[in-house]
Amino acid sequence: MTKKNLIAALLVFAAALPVFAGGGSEAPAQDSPIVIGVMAPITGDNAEYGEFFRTGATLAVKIINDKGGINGTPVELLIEDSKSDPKEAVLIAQRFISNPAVMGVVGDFNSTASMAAAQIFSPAALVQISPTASHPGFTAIGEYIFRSGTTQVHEASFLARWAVKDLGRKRIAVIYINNDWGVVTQENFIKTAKAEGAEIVALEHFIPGDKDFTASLTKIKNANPDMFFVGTQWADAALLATQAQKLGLKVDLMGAGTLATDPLIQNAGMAVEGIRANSQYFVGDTRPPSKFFTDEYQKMFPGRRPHSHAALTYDAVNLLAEGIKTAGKDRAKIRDAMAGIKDFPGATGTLTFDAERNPFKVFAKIRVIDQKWQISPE
Amino acid sequence: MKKLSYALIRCAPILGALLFFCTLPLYVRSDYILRVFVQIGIYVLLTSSLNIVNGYTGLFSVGHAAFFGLGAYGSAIVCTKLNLSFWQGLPTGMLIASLAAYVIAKPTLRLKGVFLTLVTMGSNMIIMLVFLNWDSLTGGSLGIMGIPMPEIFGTKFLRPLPYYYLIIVADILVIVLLDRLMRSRFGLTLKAIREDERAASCNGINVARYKTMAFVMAAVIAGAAGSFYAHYYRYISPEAFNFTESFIIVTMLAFGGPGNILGPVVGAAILVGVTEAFRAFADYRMVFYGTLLVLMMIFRSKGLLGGREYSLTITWPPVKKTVYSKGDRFLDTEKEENDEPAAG
Amino acid sequence: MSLLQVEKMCKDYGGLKALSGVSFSMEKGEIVSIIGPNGAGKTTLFDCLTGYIPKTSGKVVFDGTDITAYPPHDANKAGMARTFQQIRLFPNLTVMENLRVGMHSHTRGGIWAGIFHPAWYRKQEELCYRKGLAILALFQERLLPRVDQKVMELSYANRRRTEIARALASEPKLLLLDEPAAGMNPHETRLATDLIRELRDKGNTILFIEHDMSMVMSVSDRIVVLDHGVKIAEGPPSEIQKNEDVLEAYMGRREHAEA
Amino acid sequence: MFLQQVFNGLAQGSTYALIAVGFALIIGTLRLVSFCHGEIFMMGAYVAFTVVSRWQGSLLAAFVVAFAAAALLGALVEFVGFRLLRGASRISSLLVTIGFSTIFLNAAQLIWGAQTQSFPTDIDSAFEFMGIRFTFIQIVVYAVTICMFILLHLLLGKTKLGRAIRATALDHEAAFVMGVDVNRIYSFTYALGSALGGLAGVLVGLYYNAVYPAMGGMMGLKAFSACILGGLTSIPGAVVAGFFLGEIENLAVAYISSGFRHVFSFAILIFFLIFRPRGLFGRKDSIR
Repeated sequence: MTKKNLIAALLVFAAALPVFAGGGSEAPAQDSPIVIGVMAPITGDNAEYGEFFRTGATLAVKIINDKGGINGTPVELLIEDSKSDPKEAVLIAQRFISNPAVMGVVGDFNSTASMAAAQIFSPAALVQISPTASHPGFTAIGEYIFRSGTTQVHEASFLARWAVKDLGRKRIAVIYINNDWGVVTQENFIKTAKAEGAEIVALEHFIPGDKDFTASLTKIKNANPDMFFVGTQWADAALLATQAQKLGLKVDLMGAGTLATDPLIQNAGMAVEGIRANSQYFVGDTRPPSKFFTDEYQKMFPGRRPHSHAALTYDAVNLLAEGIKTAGKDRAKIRDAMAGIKDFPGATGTLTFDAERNPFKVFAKIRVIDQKWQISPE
Repeated sequence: MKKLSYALIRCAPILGALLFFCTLPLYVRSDYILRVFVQIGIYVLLTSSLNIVNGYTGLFSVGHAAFFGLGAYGSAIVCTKLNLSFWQGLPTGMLIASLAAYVIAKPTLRLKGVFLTLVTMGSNMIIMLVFLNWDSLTGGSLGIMGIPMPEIFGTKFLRPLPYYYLIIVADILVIVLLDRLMRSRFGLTLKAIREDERAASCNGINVARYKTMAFVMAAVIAGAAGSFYAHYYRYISPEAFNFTESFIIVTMLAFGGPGNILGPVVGAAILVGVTEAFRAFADYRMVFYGTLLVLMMIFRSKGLLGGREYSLTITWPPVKKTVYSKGDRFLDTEKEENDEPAAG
Repeated sequence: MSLLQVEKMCKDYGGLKALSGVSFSMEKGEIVSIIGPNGAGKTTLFDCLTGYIPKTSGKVVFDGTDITAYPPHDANKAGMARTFQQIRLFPNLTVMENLRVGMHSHTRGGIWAGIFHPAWYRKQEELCYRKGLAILALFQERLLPRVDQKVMELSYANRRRTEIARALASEPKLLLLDEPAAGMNPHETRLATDLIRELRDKGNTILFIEHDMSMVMSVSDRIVVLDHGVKIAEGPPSEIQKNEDVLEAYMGRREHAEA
Repeated sequence: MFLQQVFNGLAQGSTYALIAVGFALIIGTLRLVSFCHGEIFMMGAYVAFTVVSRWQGSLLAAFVVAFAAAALLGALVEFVGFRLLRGASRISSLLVTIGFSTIFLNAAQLIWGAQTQSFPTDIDSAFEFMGIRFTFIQIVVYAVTICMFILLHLLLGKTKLGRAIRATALDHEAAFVMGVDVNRIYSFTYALGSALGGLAGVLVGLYYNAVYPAMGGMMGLKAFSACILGGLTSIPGAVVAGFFLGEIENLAVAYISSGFRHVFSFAILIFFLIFRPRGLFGRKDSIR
């Protein structure tokens, strides 16, 4: 009896095997499509951002294919759900690597998953370009790791200079979300602001998932700042602004480029009137590549508003396509081609990669005026 | 000689499994599948260790990811800050996890039922918050990166293959040792506590002590899994060890069959397998997952393997079951002798 | 010196006195039964003796040691083994495994022994198995063929027997049986009576609670009568049968005494 | 500043209290911890959100519909996790509630999307009194919470149904013998507890002007903490503990550090579990 049971148990394993047999490796046919992998949190806590990845990448591929593909070869997307979980990300990375048709990967959303995947991509010599991973050490993992979004080092110090040098604010309050993104943003903002001569009168943080900020805001109100820097994504920023308004905290707000989105205004209304942010991309952006993206996005996804994450993903796909166009279907050459990209006209601004494969872009200064994101007159 | 061949036959299923898994990479030439197996392997370690607490001792801990995280952080911190290797980080991680388990278990294990469950949940939360807030040591939300790869004789673990072998060996070792242990006096004691705590204490069992031992032992194994995890993914951050992770481990155990030595294997293999197989239906996957758990509890509340026990060793020649024969599960002797019929 | 000495045992449950000042003692080899109407505090007395619930006051000296503050597992180690009014076996373990748990106190072996099975450990386990068979032999064909059956599959009477066997497995100096014949038919009760006699002949000391008066009267050397937590009488069966207080305690409540 | 912080704490505390009361009701009667209470709370918020924003219903209608929907979900969980599993181990019931929490969370994501959405309200005025700012929504939160407590108190204290619930909580076997339809009471209690949770969801959605699928997770944990603190089954205990927790958290953020908000509430939870498991108000025998 025991023997029978054991065989049964082993059979369970055997039965489980075919399930995994998806990653077989066949040589790609000559004219087979070029596959670009996308890994993003389609489900899970960050699903709302994964959606921007999906739409941004889909749009980019549609536009490329409408123009006849890359060097005449059509492009296909392979979207995998990582749930922003590093364990999932590693498996997806391995799938992409073992699939010879995949010429490059866009993703992941958060740093934890992106970095876990980067450990796999880098030695396997497959390009990974993350639109949003903000961990300072991300691209240092290997030669094949790129970003399409600027790092918070650039962005936050840009904001700090704007606030202190240009606007002359001296008493700054800071709140940030305690994840890798928020920490880096806050550190760089404070460093530059202090260097420019401002005083940080309050420094508060909260962990992802917290929604009641009244205690921190009351503290900030008492510190009496003349500028309030919000180092969060838009959803938390909307809550912060409305709660601050209810508490009677009247102060100029400033946040990172990720705030440059319409739902912020829809959710927070007059509470975010006058908020400042830098921008890689925003809906009202009038630069031709940005406007083109906005129009096409709204054509393809009627009823949805584009978001900078979608634009960054769109750019990431296009950057990859650019690399493939120059180098052909050769993973290693694609990397070299990409690393050499200069003055690429992206939806999120004109982009050049530095030696660390981080992009450098010129930011726009924008502000909510009359309940709309507009170029800041200052 | 005869003794050796006997031992070989006896251990045939274990050797078979070892052979099967060791040769698997020969005919499954896909790094992806190997990585799936490594992930299953990590979960087998975690679920097996939780099985000691939830399955054999009958407690209901939902904070196991805390020890997993402590193992990972312990190992990662000593390896990155003191420049040690995986082989030194591993015992450190295990030690830290077990110390934490002892500190948590000592005052709380006299609690029963729901209260204990809540303590484990609360400590999971607190330990995660410590990872998040103790920036100088744990890197806060930035986590720890650049954790060294394990190496053997100067060869680094670059590809998934060596990780696969490492985790397979660890899994089989843990399962075989646990199987032996759970059939021994110690295991029987834990089972007695699960069945009836009060009767156990009236039979001379120091319930709190054994519960603590079970808890610490589980933490040691979870800590080892954590250390492996850290050196495999080479980047860790607090969010990987919150109690969603604990829930996954609990669910795997419930699926496979708590209190069953092979339950964790089946649970981990199926749940990771299902997740991978349903990748195409990503949107509905989690709903499906939950529904499966609910249906499972309604129709097979003891897990897939149920309450049946599986033997990892076979007895040969098979002992004829007579009234006075000794069953394999009690005596672990290799000799077959005639028992004195103690009474007629 | 007596084996067990109970002095002024008191137990309060938030104002309710479950036991007030119960004292008695037992000699080695004696069979003492505790009787009394429902709610007299008999099981509470057992719980206090074996350390399962803390005593409010009083003292227990067992075999020359003061075990008043002992938790149950230490009481068991000191030589007390008990059964429960509502059977408390380990339902998913086999009969033999139940007995093996009963032998916990005087065996060794933790995690290392469990993993490596050293020679002394194997020997010990083998001895335990033999001892288990020897104990089960007391119950002859009722338990012997069921060594490897899970106790949840056993009949009610067999479960009671297994519980007694498990208590015996710890080689107790004092065996405490809480209603060993509860729920049994007259034939089974007779067998239980015989069993207790046999145990006594083998030199066991037994303290037991029982409602079945025929059993109490036929095997007890001495009887302790409790009512409302107070000891109202103590003495050999013949005396107790005539005791006015006892009769009143029983009759006043319900017509129960079958003796 | 101190008064303002205390006042903020009260507002947060009242939502904790409301969700904890429903929880305590369920634990007290069914002796079952529900891991999906937070998700039912979230569903309540979403249903109200749908009523207000998609069907243009009034706020009152939103409250009523959310209450009913949460009650329905609660009854469903009770039926599957408790009625169908009668006789199975308690752990199975716990696992079923874990399963439902996964289902609800992801179903909400599929139905309403993962993004944070704002709760459209036109009642948004604020006024200052003695240096403390009150908003109209805070007043609504207090009013609804207090009304619910009074109604619940009356229901449990003065009605036949309430007595049946209390009897079942004390000893379900005895209650059954006395002719109480225990199954119905279980369903009803679970539904009622869930409905209170759903109501709390609406209030939290209103108060923070945001609904999103993950909003139940932390809230469920806080409800646990409040219940333990209050003595697990004691309803007034849960109320006081909810307010207490809200205060502690706000004061910890205000005077120590914002990183300590959750550390404090969980440390208190563990402290109480170890040193006083019956909580602030629990009876000794409530520990089972």
